Amino acid sequence: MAEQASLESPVWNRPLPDDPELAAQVREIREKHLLQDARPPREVAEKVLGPMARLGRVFWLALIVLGGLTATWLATWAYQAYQGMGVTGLNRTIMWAPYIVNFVYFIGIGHAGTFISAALRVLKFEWRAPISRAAESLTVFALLVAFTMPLIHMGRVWKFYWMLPFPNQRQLWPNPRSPIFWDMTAIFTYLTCSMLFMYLGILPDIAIAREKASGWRKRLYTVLALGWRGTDREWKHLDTTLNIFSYGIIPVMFSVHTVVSWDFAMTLQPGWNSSIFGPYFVVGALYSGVGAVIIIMAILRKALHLEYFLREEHFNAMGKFLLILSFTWVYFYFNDYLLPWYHKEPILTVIFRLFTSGWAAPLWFTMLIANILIPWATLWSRKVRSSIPALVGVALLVQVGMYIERYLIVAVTLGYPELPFDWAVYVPRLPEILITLGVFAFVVLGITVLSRLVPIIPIWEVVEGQLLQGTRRIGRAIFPAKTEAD
Amino acid sequence: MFSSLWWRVGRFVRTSPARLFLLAGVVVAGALALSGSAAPAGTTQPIAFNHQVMVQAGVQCLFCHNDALRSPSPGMPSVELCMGCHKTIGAGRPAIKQLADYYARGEPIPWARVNYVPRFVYFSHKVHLTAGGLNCENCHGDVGHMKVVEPVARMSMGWCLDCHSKQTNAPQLRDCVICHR
Amino acid sequence: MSELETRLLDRGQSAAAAPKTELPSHKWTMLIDLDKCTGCNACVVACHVENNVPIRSEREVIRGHGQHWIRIERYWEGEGDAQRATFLPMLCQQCSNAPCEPVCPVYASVHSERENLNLQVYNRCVGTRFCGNNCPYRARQFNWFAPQFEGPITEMLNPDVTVRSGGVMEKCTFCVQRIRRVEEDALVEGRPLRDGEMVPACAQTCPTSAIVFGDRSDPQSQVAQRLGGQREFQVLEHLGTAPNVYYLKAGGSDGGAG
Amino acid sequence: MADTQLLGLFNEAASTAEVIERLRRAGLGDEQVSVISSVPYRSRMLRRPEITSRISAVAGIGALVGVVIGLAITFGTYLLNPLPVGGQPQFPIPPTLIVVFEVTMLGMMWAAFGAFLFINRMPVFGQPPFSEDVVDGSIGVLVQAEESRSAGIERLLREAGASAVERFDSSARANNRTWIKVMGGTGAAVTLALVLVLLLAYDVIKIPFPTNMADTVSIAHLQGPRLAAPAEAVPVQGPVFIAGQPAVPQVASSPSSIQRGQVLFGINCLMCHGEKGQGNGRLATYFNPKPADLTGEKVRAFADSDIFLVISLGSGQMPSLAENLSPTSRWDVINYVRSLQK
Amino acid sequence: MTEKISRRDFLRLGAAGAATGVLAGCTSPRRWVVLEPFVRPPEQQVSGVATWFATTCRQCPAGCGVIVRLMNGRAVKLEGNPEHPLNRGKLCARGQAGLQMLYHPDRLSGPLLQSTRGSREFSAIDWNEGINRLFQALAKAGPAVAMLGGATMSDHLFDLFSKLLAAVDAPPPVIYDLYTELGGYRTLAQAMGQVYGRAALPAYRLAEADVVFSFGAEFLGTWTSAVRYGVEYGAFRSQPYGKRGLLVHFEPRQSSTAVTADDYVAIAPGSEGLVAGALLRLIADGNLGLAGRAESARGLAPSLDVEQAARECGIPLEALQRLARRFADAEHAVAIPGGALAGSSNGMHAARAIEALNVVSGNAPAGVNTTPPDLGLARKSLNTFADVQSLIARMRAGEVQMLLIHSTNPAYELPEAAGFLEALAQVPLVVSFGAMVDETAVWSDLILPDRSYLESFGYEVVSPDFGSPVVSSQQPVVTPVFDARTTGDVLLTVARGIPAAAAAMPWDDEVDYLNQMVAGLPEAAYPASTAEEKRARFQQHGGWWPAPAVAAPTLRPQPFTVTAERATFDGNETDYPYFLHVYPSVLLSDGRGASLPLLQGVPDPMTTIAWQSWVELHPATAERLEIRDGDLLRVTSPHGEIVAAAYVTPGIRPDTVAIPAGQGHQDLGRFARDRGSNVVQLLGAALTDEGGGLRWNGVRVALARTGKRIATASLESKVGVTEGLGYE
Repeated sequence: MAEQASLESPVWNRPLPDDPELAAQVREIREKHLLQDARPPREVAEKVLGPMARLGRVFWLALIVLGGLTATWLATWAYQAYQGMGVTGLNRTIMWAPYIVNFVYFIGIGHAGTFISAALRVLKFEWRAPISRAAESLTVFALLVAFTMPLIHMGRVWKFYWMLPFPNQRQLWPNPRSPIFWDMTAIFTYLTCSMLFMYLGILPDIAIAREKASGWRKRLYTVLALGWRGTDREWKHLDTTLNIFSYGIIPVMFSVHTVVSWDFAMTLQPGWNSSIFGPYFVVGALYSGVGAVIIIMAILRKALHLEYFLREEHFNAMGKFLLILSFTWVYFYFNDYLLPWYHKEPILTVIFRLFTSGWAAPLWFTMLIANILIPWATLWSRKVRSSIPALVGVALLVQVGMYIERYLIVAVTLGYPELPFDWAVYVPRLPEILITLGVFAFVVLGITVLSRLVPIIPIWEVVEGQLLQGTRRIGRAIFPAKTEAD
Repeated sequence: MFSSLWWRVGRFVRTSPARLFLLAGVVVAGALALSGSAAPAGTTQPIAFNHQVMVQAGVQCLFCHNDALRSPSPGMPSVELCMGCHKTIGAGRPAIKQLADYYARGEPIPWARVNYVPRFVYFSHKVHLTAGGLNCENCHGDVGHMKVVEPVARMSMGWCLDCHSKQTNAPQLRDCVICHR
Repeated sequence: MSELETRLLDRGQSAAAAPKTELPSHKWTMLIDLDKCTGCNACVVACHVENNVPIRSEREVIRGHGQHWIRIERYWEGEGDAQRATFLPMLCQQCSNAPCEPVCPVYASVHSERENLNLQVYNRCVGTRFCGNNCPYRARQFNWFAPQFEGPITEMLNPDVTVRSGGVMEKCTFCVQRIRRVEEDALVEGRPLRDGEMVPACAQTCPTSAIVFGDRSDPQSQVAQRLGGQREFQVLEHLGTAPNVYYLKAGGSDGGAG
Repeated sequence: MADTQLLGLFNEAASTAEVIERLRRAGLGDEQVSVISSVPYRSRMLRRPEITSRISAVAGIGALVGVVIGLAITFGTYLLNPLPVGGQPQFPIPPTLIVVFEVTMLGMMWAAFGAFLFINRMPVFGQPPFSEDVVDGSIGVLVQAEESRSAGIERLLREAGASAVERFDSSARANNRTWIKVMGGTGAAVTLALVLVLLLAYDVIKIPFPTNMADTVSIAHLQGPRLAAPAEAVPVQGPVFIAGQPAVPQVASSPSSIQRGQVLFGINCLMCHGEKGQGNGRLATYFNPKPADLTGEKVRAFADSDIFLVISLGSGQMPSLAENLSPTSRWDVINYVRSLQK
Repeated sequence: MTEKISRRDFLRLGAAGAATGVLAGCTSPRRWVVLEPFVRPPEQQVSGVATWFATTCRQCPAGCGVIVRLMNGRAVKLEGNPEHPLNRGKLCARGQAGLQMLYHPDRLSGPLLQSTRGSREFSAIDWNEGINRLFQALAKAGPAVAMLGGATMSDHLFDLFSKLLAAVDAPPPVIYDLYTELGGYRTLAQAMGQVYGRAALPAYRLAEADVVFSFGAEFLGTWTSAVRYGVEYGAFRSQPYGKRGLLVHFEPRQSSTAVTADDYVAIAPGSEGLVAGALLRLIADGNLGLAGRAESARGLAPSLDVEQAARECGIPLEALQRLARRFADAEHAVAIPGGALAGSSNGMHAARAIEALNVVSGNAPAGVNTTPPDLGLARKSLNTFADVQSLIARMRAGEVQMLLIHSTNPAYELPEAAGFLEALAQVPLVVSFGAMVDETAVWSDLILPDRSYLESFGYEVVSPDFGSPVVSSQQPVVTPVFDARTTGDVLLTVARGIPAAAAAMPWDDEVDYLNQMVAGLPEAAYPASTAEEKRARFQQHGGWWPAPAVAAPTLRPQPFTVTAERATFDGNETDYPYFLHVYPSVLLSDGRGASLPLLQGVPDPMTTIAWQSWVELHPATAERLEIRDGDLLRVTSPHGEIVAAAYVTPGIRPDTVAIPAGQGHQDLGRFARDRGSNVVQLLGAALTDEGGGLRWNGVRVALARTGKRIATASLESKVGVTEGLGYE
């Protein structure tokens, strides 16, 4: 005899079964699954909006530190632009390194957000609901940073507008053959659409915040909500638009990192010109991205007291996700590794030896440990996956590993062109280090501030999810069940 | 102090959005004023030199700018060349007196530049006059009727390309090296 | 308007009726006979002087910012005490399929089909350095800092060549300013170019005449004559960049041509 | 007469659906009634007619526009500046595909967003008819009706079990002042940016950057201080004069030489010596004695080297033309003068 | 009276230095908005069109003809003078860099006075006073005047100096500098004198040679006229009908010449003569080669045991035999004695032994086998180090009241053991004519800066002459950049005050002098009738040379003996385990190039190092002492020690270390100051056994690490070129 998720009585005051044993089961289910653990919307909204408005000492401290680092970044950039690129450790052989590494890394980070919110939305993974917005905000800020990287890297940045297609007196337009131009279009598309996607999702929540907030927040939200009321028409249109974005943004996401990989694959640099780079980079991006999302989740959970929303089940799922991506990444990396091992093309062999036994070996092995050994050794166990500190630790290692991987590809491999006379080694100098620190700080800063301005947990999606969740009883056992509404 | 400034600007705009357009106008005007886009100082010459008179008297452009036919640069007449005629012609006039003073002092006349192309543009008067079959007017306007010479064209890259694509006999400027080295 | 100018103008208009004048095209080619290269560096210095290539300070050189449009690459051959050095003058190979060109987002690195040269337009360059990465010869030099010319040294800068600013990529141009000069003269005098009329600074000064330069499309030119010998090879030929700089292996001689 | 809006609040979907049914019977069609909720309810739950969204169609159109723009950017460039690079064809297909793809997606999604705003008549910057209870889970039924019928409708709502009924007059919906402010502001900012970009693009505003190479340290032609080689130095083309020796003709008289001479004569001599060299140029009037008649006996008697001397050094009122005529072209002029004398 | 003179001449000479300070504001980029016309237009100069002037390069003593490209009145490029018989339109790196001699930012503007020597505190005085002081000092010093000159001083200046000194019956100028010493000019010339009876710098024609044996002669780097030898070498490599000459090079270190050689033999240092002797012996005993070779060899070959010789030289015997056969069989075989051997203890013997090979092959070098026509021109004769020592002795003995120093830098170039600076302290007045403050100028009281060679007149009788005499002309091509004055004019001005000198030097300035000299020259290759035309054409063509004529060899080699043994080295093997191989840097030559950024900043061909000096080590040595590139080593010789950075290279014998000359300046401008170390400080002042040359190639050294390390400013990737791709 199944108990329907009744529309007669609102789900959030569904009574417990009278039978204590069954009640115990239901309670267990509820505390395990967010969507089963329905609470009245007022309460849910309060859980999100409450901490948002409370700005503690920690917040201001973080704001000052991160803001300071960000300021250092901008100052260093100005210094570098004024002095010339020579202040960096780049040399006549290695003309790309630090900023392009960051570029690739942050584009990569930017992939997870869209993937989680768009792809999982399409696949109707309901558990993603509380994660998605944090992930999206990560995407947005990572992309913002990634977008500045090529500019910081330019020798005459004040001429950057020559890379944009606009009518001009010299009748000269940018070159569509250049991978940099592809980058520009791809990243611009990805960035703007991610922002719009995120904004659409936020609208109903802002409307909620509008009702709850007061003072300047009220005014702000009144403007930001664009007059959202939540009529059934609006909901319908929102649903359609979000679907369009979800389906549209996934191919863009794949294209973006593929294009980034083409920045390298299109050259004649040994170790770069490989056709596998496209998918390899995409997977690598997702790998590091999902890791980053896990970290952000943990931080937000702590900072905003979101224990109710972000539960073990989410970290567990993300952990599995990370493991799967690790497998995939290794598959591609092995492909890329096998070739120089197998055939002895001289210059490739040189680079190969460099990694396995040369001066780059420490980096390379750290990378392998952080990217393969540790995740594989730990993530299979549910205990690790569901313990937040452990999982965050692994995720951090993955970040390190993936950063090193990019560093090896860009900054080290580039030092070994075909003619041995020109081989070189890149050693970072202070400006790059400061700027890199600064951009990391900026991403965190951005998310910190954003999480205090807009509901970082999509209230309506959670409530909707809860609305459609129920339990099914078979014999003496009760299982979570989902009502397919359409 | 700046904060208060910003506040004023803010209020100024907030009262009516239309004023923001006004502000925009101001900013653009300021940018224009500050930028080097005003025609290179051509108007104030050390000596009030009148091209019109010279040309009407039948003096050729190339008599004074006598390098134009044999060099990329048009050349400027030496003070001696000016004096060559003007020790006789119009010796009494004040401008000529100025000229004579320069000559007597053995100082060059610091003529102000009128037409300007950047240094990374390599334009050859020689080629355009001889092989190109152009004449001075095509680019410099009817100097013969200017008392004070002013640039008639903003000599930008688009301007060059236009002429070279319109003028059927002018070679197409396909490779950048024709002008940029 | 004056008689002369009317005459010139008439000529202009009569010419205006004529079809589009096509500037003559060339296949500029450099031939470096490694059998004659003595690594004396005369070409390097000549190039620096002719093209306003800045000399970088010791500190810069240590940091790998040494800047030479042509450099003598010294390799070692053989094993142990039998090791012998060899010289390989390396400069922009003026590839016909230049990898540096398509990657430039602003068309600062373009090809001149007429001159068969690989051009770098300094004033267009924004300094992404993509071209530099993509050059397998590492022939492209980046201005890591604005060049410093101390005191009167500015007087000896060649006015025919732009003095590059900081943040700009530059490279050997086969002394294109000289090419243009002789071409303009020929154009004015209405005659074709003569072989040997155009000589880049390096070839001009090379004491042993190891560097030969000319227009390959003219079968009578010295270059065309000497191409296609046994010793001929190109650096990194397998990459398919189709360079216009040919090398002759050391240890042999093709007779006649000095 | 003005409409009023009545917002009835209900606790769960079922009763809402019922109310809607009643209202329909009361003759209030779906266009006058709308349901407000902080969580999306499916139409079927509320017995509302299926809404078909046209946004997908608009997005499709946007995609098409994107294709067009992408093609315009790429092919526009290929056509506008056909600069050969890396031995690639003038119209390379693969790069075009990449760019077009990205721009297409861009167009699609931007269009979708725009359509979303347009269809929902957004943005509205003001407090819409809404109730905090909706946030707290109630479902609102918003009825739009004439003032006259409002009382009846309110009764109907209450009978149907509305926990509360609120009235709004329709003017409260849109807050025009803020709307103008915000939209006007954004519009102004965008236009300002656009104007600036175009001014820059067409070099109306030229910002003299420190490192653009428009001005360099190398010495330009005609740039002071003008220096010359020492007078005693002899260039490789040889001295113009050798003291105590007559100048030897460097250019033999030939049609081409005479033609060159004619042009140069026209530039440098004609204004005084006249078209045919009879000393009757337009400037002749200023001089006394008049400029020499080059076809006259006196000049005929001159040796070529003498004429060369006169041109180079000038004589009497005639200025030196050394600056105007390089030694070889002096001989061209002499040859032309001789041809005049024939 | 002097007042009157100098004022009058100041007015006259003043005109020349008119263009002082024209450089104001030219250094900073600014918008160029003023179009400046000439006041009086120069002939044959069109704005924007280049004008070319022919003159002579003075970067080394060879005297190549150059043409200068003048744009807008500035010299912007040097090229070889295609007409010039010596270098035939070609130029070397040093020649190309000459423009920076002209536009060097540290050149002196106007004379300087130094109150206390070595204080580097100079006070500017005007030319009037400077010339006065010189004149008064001369008048006071009487015969107690000495002059020390360098080989790059042009001959006309040498003539004026010697005339002036002769007028005050002072001993003639002493011409000596490190460059010619490292090139072995003097010793080789003497050797030629012993062999052919005419002591002149030999010039070897390689263009038609089949085999060339080069005994440590870096003739493609720095030796005598590297440019001309480059031209010869180019022809030598591709001779008509596909013939290609064979080059064998004997040297302990791989120089760029060794690299280009087909067969490089790393012989033990100081064994060049021994090798030559052994070759002679082998040819003689083995009856090798074409008819007559063996006979003439028998007449010359020294008595030695070939196996032992081979062992001493470090060449396998069969290799030696192969080489002997090669040489003897070649129809046109040439042996070149280099500078290195001239500086070793047995320099003269070695040179003779090597020249004997030429006698055997019947190829006497050009320049010594014909007597050139008398041109009526004075020309420098180089002095030996012995002469310098005697000069130093005179100075120490206080017999020198006044020392004039022109275009040489003894304070830097002479080994400390020579005791120049101590002796200098005994000289009341030291006058330096250097254009920049160099080490010697720091120790002088009065500096009368001379103009650079692109600003002044002169002539140079080219040596080595390759068969036909050449007088290269020097003319000012730009308006003087700094307020410097040609020493010629200064001397003539001063001479006017000294009756005897005034009689001996009747010219009112050096232009006048030059006209007189040129007027006396015989028929040239180009037509020139009157004296004026002669001078004009002389300047136009960049010199005087007769129409090419086949000069028939007039001098026969005369009997001489060949002794072959290995050179001796200072320092015993245990304390000083390594031979020191000093060589002139291809770019900085003997150090005068160090002032030019163009030469400092261009990488050395063998090490690709710029801006630094280094010690070349064999990898084995490096391994033994655990030395890596860039380690600062203390190099100790019996005579001194320097600290220099290590550079490990396979291109050197394990028992030898090589250090280039040229770096280690305390002065000579901002670009040279405090860079690297000066190898001369390791040398003693000992003479060679014969001929009185400096024995600079006879020192052993010890190496020790200082523990410090510097980054090597090299262009190459050491890893890349040594390990490479693993399959090369």
